[in-house]
Amino acid sequence: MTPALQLDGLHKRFGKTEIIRGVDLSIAAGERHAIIGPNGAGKSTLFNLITGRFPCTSGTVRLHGHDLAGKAPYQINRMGLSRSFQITNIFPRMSVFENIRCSLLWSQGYKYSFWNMVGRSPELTSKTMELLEQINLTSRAELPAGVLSYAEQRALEIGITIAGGADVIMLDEPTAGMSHSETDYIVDLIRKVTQDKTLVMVEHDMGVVFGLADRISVLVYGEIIATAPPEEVRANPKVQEAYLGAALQAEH
Amino acid sequence: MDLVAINLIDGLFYGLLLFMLSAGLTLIFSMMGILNFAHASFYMLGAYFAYQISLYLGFWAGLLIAPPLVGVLGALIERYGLRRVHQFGHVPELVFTFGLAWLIEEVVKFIWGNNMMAYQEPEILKFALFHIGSNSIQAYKVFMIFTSMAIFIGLLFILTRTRIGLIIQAALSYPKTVEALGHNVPLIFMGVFGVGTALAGVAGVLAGPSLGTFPGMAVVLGSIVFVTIVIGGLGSLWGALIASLLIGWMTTAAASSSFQFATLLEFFGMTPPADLDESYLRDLWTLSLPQIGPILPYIFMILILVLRPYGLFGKRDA
Amino acid sequence: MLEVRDMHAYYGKSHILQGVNLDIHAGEIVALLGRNGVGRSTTCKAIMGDLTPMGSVKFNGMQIAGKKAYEISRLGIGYVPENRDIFLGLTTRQNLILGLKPGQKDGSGRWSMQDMFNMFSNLEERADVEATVLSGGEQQMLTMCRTLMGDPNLVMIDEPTEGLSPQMVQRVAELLQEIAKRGVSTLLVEQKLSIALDIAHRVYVMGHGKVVFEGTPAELKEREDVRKEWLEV
Amino acid sequence: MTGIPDSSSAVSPANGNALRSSLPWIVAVVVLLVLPQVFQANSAITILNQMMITIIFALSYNMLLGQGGMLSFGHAVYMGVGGFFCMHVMNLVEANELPIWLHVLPIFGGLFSLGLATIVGSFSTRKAGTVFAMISLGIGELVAACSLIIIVFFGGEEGISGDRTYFKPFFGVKFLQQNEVYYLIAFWTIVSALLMYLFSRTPVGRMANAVRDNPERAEFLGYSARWVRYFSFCGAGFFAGIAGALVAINFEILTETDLNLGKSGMILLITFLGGTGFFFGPIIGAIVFTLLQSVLSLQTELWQLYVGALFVATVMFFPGGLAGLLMMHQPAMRLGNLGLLVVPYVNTLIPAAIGALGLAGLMEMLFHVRHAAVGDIEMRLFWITFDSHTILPWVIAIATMITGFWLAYRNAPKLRE
Amino acid sequence: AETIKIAYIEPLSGPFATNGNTGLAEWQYAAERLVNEKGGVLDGMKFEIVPFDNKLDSKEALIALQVAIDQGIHYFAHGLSSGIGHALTAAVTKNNARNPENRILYLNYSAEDPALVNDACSFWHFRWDADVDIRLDAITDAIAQQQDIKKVFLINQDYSFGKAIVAAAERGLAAKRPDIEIVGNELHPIGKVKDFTPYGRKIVASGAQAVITGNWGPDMIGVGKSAIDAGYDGPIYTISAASLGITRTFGAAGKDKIHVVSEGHLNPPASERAKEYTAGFEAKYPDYDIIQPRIANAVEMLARAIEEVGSAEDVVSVAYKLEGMEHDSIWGGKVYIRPDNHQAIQDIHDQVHTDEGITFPLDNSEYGTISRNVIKMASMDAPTTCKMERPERP
Ligand SMILES: Nc1ncnc2c1ncn2[C@@H]1O[C@H](COP(=O)(O)OP(=O)(O)OP(=O)(O)O)[C@@H](O)[C@H]1O
Ligand SMILES: Nc1ncnc2c1ncn2[C@@H]1O[C@H](COP(=O)(O)OP(=O)(O)OP(=O)(O)O)[C@@H](O)[C@H]1O
Ligand SMILES: [Mg+2]
Ligand SMILES: [Mg+2]
Repeated sequence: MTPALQLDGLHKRFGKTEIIRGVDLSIAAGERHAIIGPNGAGKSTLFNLITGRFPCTSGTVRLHGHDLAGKAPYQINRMGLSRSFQITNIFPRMSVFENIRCSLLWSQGYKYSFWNMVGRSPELTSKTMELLEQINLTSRAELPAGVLSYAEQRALEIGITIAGGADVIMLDEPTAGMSHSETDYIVDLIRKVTQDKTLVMVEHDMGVVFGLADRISVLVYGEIIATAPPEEVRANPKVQEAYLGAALQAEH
Repeated sequence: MDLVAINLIDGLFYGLLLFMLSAGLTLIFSMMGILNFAHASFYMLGAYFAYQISLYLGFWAGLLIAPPLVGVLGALIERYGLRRVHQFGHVPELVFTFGLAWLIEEVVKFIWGNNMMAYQEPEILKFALFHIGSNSIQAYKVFMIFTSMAIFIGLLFILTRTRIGLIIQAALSYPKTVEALGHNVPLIFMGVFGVGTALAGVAGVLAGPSLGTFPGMAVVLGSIVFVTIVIGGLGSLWGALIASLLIGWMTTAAASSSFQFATLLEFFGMTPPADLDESYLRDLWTLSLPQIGPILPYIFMILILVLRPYGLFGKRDA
Repeated sequence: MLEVRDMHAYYGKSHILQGVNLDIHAGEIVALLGRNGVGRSTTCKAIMGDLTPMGSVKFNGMQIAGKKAYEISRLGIGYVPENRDIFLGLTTRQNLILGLKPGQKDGSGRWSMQDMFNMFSNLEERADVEATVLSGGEQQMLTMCRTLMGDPNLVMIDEPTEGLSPQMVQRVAELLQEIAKRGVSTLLVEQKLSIALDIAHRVYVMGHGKVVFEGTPAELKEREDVRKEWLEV
Repeated sequence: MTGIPDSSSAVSPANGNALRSSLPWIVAVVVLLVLPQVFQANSAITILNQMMITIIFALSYNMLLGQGGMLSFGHAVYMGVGGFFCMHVMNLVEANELPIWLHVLPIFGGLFSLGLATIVGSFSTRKAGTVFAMISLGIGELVAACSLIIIVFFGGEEGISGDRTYFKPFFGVKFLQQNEVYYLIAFWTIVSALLMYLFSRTPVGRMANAVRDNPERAEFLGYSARWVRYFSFCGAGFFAGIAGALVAINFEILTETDLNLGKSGMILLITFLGGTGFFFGPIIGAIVFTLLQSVLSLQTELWQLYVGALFVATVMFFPGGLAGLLMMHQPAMRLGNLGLLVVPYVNTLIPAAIGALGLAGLMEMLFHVRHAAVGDIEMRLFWITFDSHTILPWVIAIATMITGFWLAYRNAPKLRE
Repeated sequence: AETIKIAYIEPLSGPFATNGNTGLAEWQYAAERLVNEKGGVLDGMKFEIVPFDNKLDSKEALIALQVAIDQGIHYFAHGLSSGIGHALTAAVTKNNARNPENRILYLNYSAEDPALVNDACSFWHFRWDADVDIRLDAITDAIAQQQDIKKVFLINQDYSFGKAIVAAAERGLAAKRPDIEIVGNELHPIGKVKDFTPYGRKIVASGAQAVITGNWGPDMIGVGKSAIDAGYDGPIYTISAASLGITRTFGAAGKDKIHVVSEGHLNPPASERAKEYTAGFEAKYPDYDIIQPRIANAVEMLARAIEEVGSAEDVVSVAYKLEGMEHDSIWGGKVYIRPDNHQAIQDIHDQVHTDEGITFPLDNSEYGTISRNVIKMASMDAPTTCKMERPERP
């Protein structure tokens, strides 16, 4: 079976500095995969390379076996890949409802049509409401998204990401800036909405990572130093040194 | 040929005048990210203030007093207008300066009326400094050329050599961090806007006598200044200088040429239609380069933007 | 010297600091520990006036809550932000010069540029190179030195060892001790427990926008429960 | 522009209530039908016609600015070019006695402008922001300059004129009178406004908002930001062309002033004055501005000064425009406590208005003293005739101005609740 | 008593407001001084000038015209911008055909496009100003008399007015002095040139001995100053280089170089009556000058026509009465309205910018223009292509 996402020899340099130095990674369909690593290791950059936000210097990215080279973000999205952003990236002046509805449009077959009124379709509306229910923002539907609280915006961010119905979902630090209880809620939400989808996630909260991921890749200075199930990663001394940090070392 | 030399000087003169305006605009833009549509209005205010002062104290007093006055006015507008609008975002800010330009023009008309002011060069510079062929070069123009060179060097010095220049440049990337180091960034912003508008004021004081002091003078130069800094690359002082000179020479060359497009058409083997007056192409056949000279910079800008959206020397998109 | 009482702070509507209490005495190194995102950086920013805190913040007895960042800085508080903030297009030397307060001359304070260069020879080698090309470690050095140039009486340093190699970490520890020696108080925000516990005189642990533990490093070592709940992954 | 809610998107998700959503349109149709009965003078009708044309133009501009986030300094080009083309069609009809109704002329204008927009948009909409704005400025200058050079199409500074009465009579109507034209324009105003409203409900219209707010994210939703901008741009061009055609019909002449930078700047100001955040904002802007322009300019020579000041004040104090100001009261209205606002309003706005009148009076007196003929010392202001060369009126004006503004300043904090 | 209203449709705001306001002052003064003070017409009906702001925009002018017609006004004055003149002529012709009961007459005192009395002429339009053809006839006459002039430079704004000047100048020079060479013929965009220096250079480089320009406003000053600064020393023949700040700005630099060719003249005063009239105006409006002397002719002749017809409402009769009317102008000489195209034929003066012998200076400066040369009844029998539709004589 072709992996959902396959990275081969991925390199990226900005000017002189090489940020991603040869990443090979294969993520199976239906897998929940987490990428961890110190700040500045290149995790977000990796996301950006996969989703076509930056072009790769060399290497290939394959989505369900299709090469993504040279594809614009919107084309990649249409092939069934969707992502969220580390820095909240929503449509601040539009209502929450509208944020979600816009995210649904393409997958519902609206495309660039001039004759379909989006308000006319009860199906679209009910789907939107359903999603709002899931991310717990029904009561906020009519507010401009820009006035939501930080946590609510994070929830919306995830809602926008999953709305398009893509089967590969990439989340960049979905719980960043959330409190414990919110984090738990989001973890449940993520688990629910990615039921039989492929999930790739960057996260610093180890509770979340170990709770959700089937496998974990550790990215350090642009290289993956380990890819393994959570327990193995936790035990790996290299990982402890590079990422989990001195605190743990001191303890052990 | 003599005419070429003269045109180079004239183009330099006009280009440097444009530069004085675009330098202030570039300063304001690079520092504060504001495209100040009212910039040319401050240029106009400079000319009017200097004219008013020159009536009582003479030209030189005007040159000394008017630009600081304009600068103070600019700083006040930054403090009480722009800073308030700033929080609403970039578009309202731009629209604010747009409205400000309108308002300043109306106020100028209210105070000074619609007529051309008889604002004159100082007597001691009113002579032909030298001749090239039968053409004379006025001392005043040479004076202007040197003044704007001095401004360029001064600005470059301020921007690269002094701590203020450093602060300005640093605040571009991390204003909050600069503030945490003990520098009063809002005050500097106000100061920069003041200096930028004062520079426009200097341009007004100097250009008023030679290009005319009338309420339309801001509109005439307003959009061309934008074209200049966009071509040069927003925020780049060198870019502004190069673009100003390019535009100066381009328009001067166009105005002084007598090129007919018919020549070009004939070169491509076309023949003028028999009944030119009835032909749909008659306008093309009678077109000459001086006729379209003033719009060349706009064509140039569109080309630049399509090919190189950051302008010649720009680092980033606004 | 610094006295923070019931400080609250918001980002937009999210309530990040929910009543922080802190004390720093003259010449002391105080470590502020806690997990990612509990609000340690926000605490620094709120003290610094980057965002407006509610509650009381007193520096040498003077209320500074609500003052502007540059005023606070001029009173003698220095801040080293966590993401370095190297100014684009400026050289190392120019970055250092910007650390000087308006009107201040190099060498008039506790620290001169030459002191900095003596301590970190890499910086001297790279003095006239554009600072953004420096390595991460050097950039971290530079931001610290930049702040010290302004001769503060209290420095708040946010994650100085992040991304540094072990020997660099050692140098930073030395610098921190040097700072204390010259009579400057330090508020150190750290994740690497070992260093913090080594050099700090006192420790605060933060959790969810509040201080949840306060004591000496030795006391913290005793408290297994605090470490388990608030510090470990 | 953050913080300005966008009504077009804040519409109730439950959209079953067809009556509620069509009510404003029905009211608009009725009002348009009744207006000419109330204002019968030809000149009033002409002003109404101009108002409706400005409404279409401003709405089309807001398709760019408000909905698509594209700041254009050259939108008048599309109105003017469409109008000029229609003028030529009109002259062709006259010359060849073509059996065409005048009613279809706007379609010609719209399509022609659409054609131009498809060409210009292909390179100008690649980026939003400054690049788009400056290209629009360049194109604006270019076309305005061409209009004086390409005489075959633009007729030079005289422009192109024609005669609408040569069209095939529409059930006996020959469009000799302004009020016959009125109904034609009203028809097209309703149709265009409705179409533009519906456009904002199409996927492209919705995505235009998304692209405006966050083009990068929009790309990750499957839509190309560039194509979305392009379609909005073309749509805006089309409706501007319709407005241009109506200019051709109403005035039977088009000149350079219909497409120059001044016109483009004007429509920017009008749209902003009305409010870009709401669909009906530009409509309010167009109505208010046309009234100001035609009524105020009859009263005072200083009208442009006042309009400029009004404009700057709007941007400074009500960045949402007049529509934003109105909509600010919607929550209070829903809660039914609009009444609570009356007292602070009276306390603030009335002194502010009085202060503004005092200031205006002062300006008028200054102007009169400086510009009136020697010996002409009487002036009329606010229905009072007085001698502008005595002290008393000045004292009164200054005093009203100062007390008015002072009271308003003092009471303003209370208004913010 | 009731008044006879004359709508005045000109820019009263915007960049050309001063032109509009000056004209308004002149119309009001003329109506007051020449009609109302003498007891009005038709047993005491006074003239009233009703100003409308057209913002220098054709559409606004048409709206203003509509308002005027709605108010029952039968006469309107307009002159600034031939473009608007065309729009108004067309509108008046349409209105008078569509609404016979609300007809209105167009008193054109300044829009100088020759087309208005040729192809685009209208029965309802009368022009008291000398048009481009007539003025250029006078200018070329003046040049033709100076035998030492061999080279002439033309510089004009690139629009119909400028082009009409070029055409008339070329025609006139070719007919009167075939030996004169046109060494330069520049058309520059109107109001867009910031720096005229290159044009000044071209004038000097061409060795021109006379310059002809129809430029007005800042474009006029630009051309004049740049030529003089570049070292040009010959005469500059213009159509509108007086007052409105221009005279003051040229000052000493333009002395004896700037020629203004127009009908009517203030210096030397043509008669005691002209002197009194001008002095009265200067006293009443110290900031303005009489720059359109023909307004006095228009007012007097309209009053005469109304008086003779016996009604101000019967505009068809008034129009027929004006056709062919001969009138002794306050500025000396005669004014005759050609019936075939409604153009006034009158004396044209070549006036020079100077500070010597000036009774009535302009712009509150020492400088003014003084008549040096008169062309009597210029272009009396110039051909016209006007074919106007005439209504039935009542
Ligand atoms: N556009 C860019 N130009 C130059 N360098 C860049 C650019 N974007 C990122 N970098 C650098 O690449 C490195 C990796 O950045 P990236 O954002 O991928 O890290 P990350 O692993 O996601 O870290 P974090 O956990 O903080 O999000 C950083 O050192 C960053 O400075
Ligand atoms: N500009 C901002 N807007 C909204 N929320 C923010 C912003 N900056 C930080 N936050 C949130 O505020 C909370 C506290 O942030 P802070 O930076 O103080 O954490 P910290 O304890 O320093 O953690 P770290 O280890 O990440 O530095 C976090 O949840 C963070 O996501
Ligand atoms: Mg990241
Ligand atoms: Mg932190």
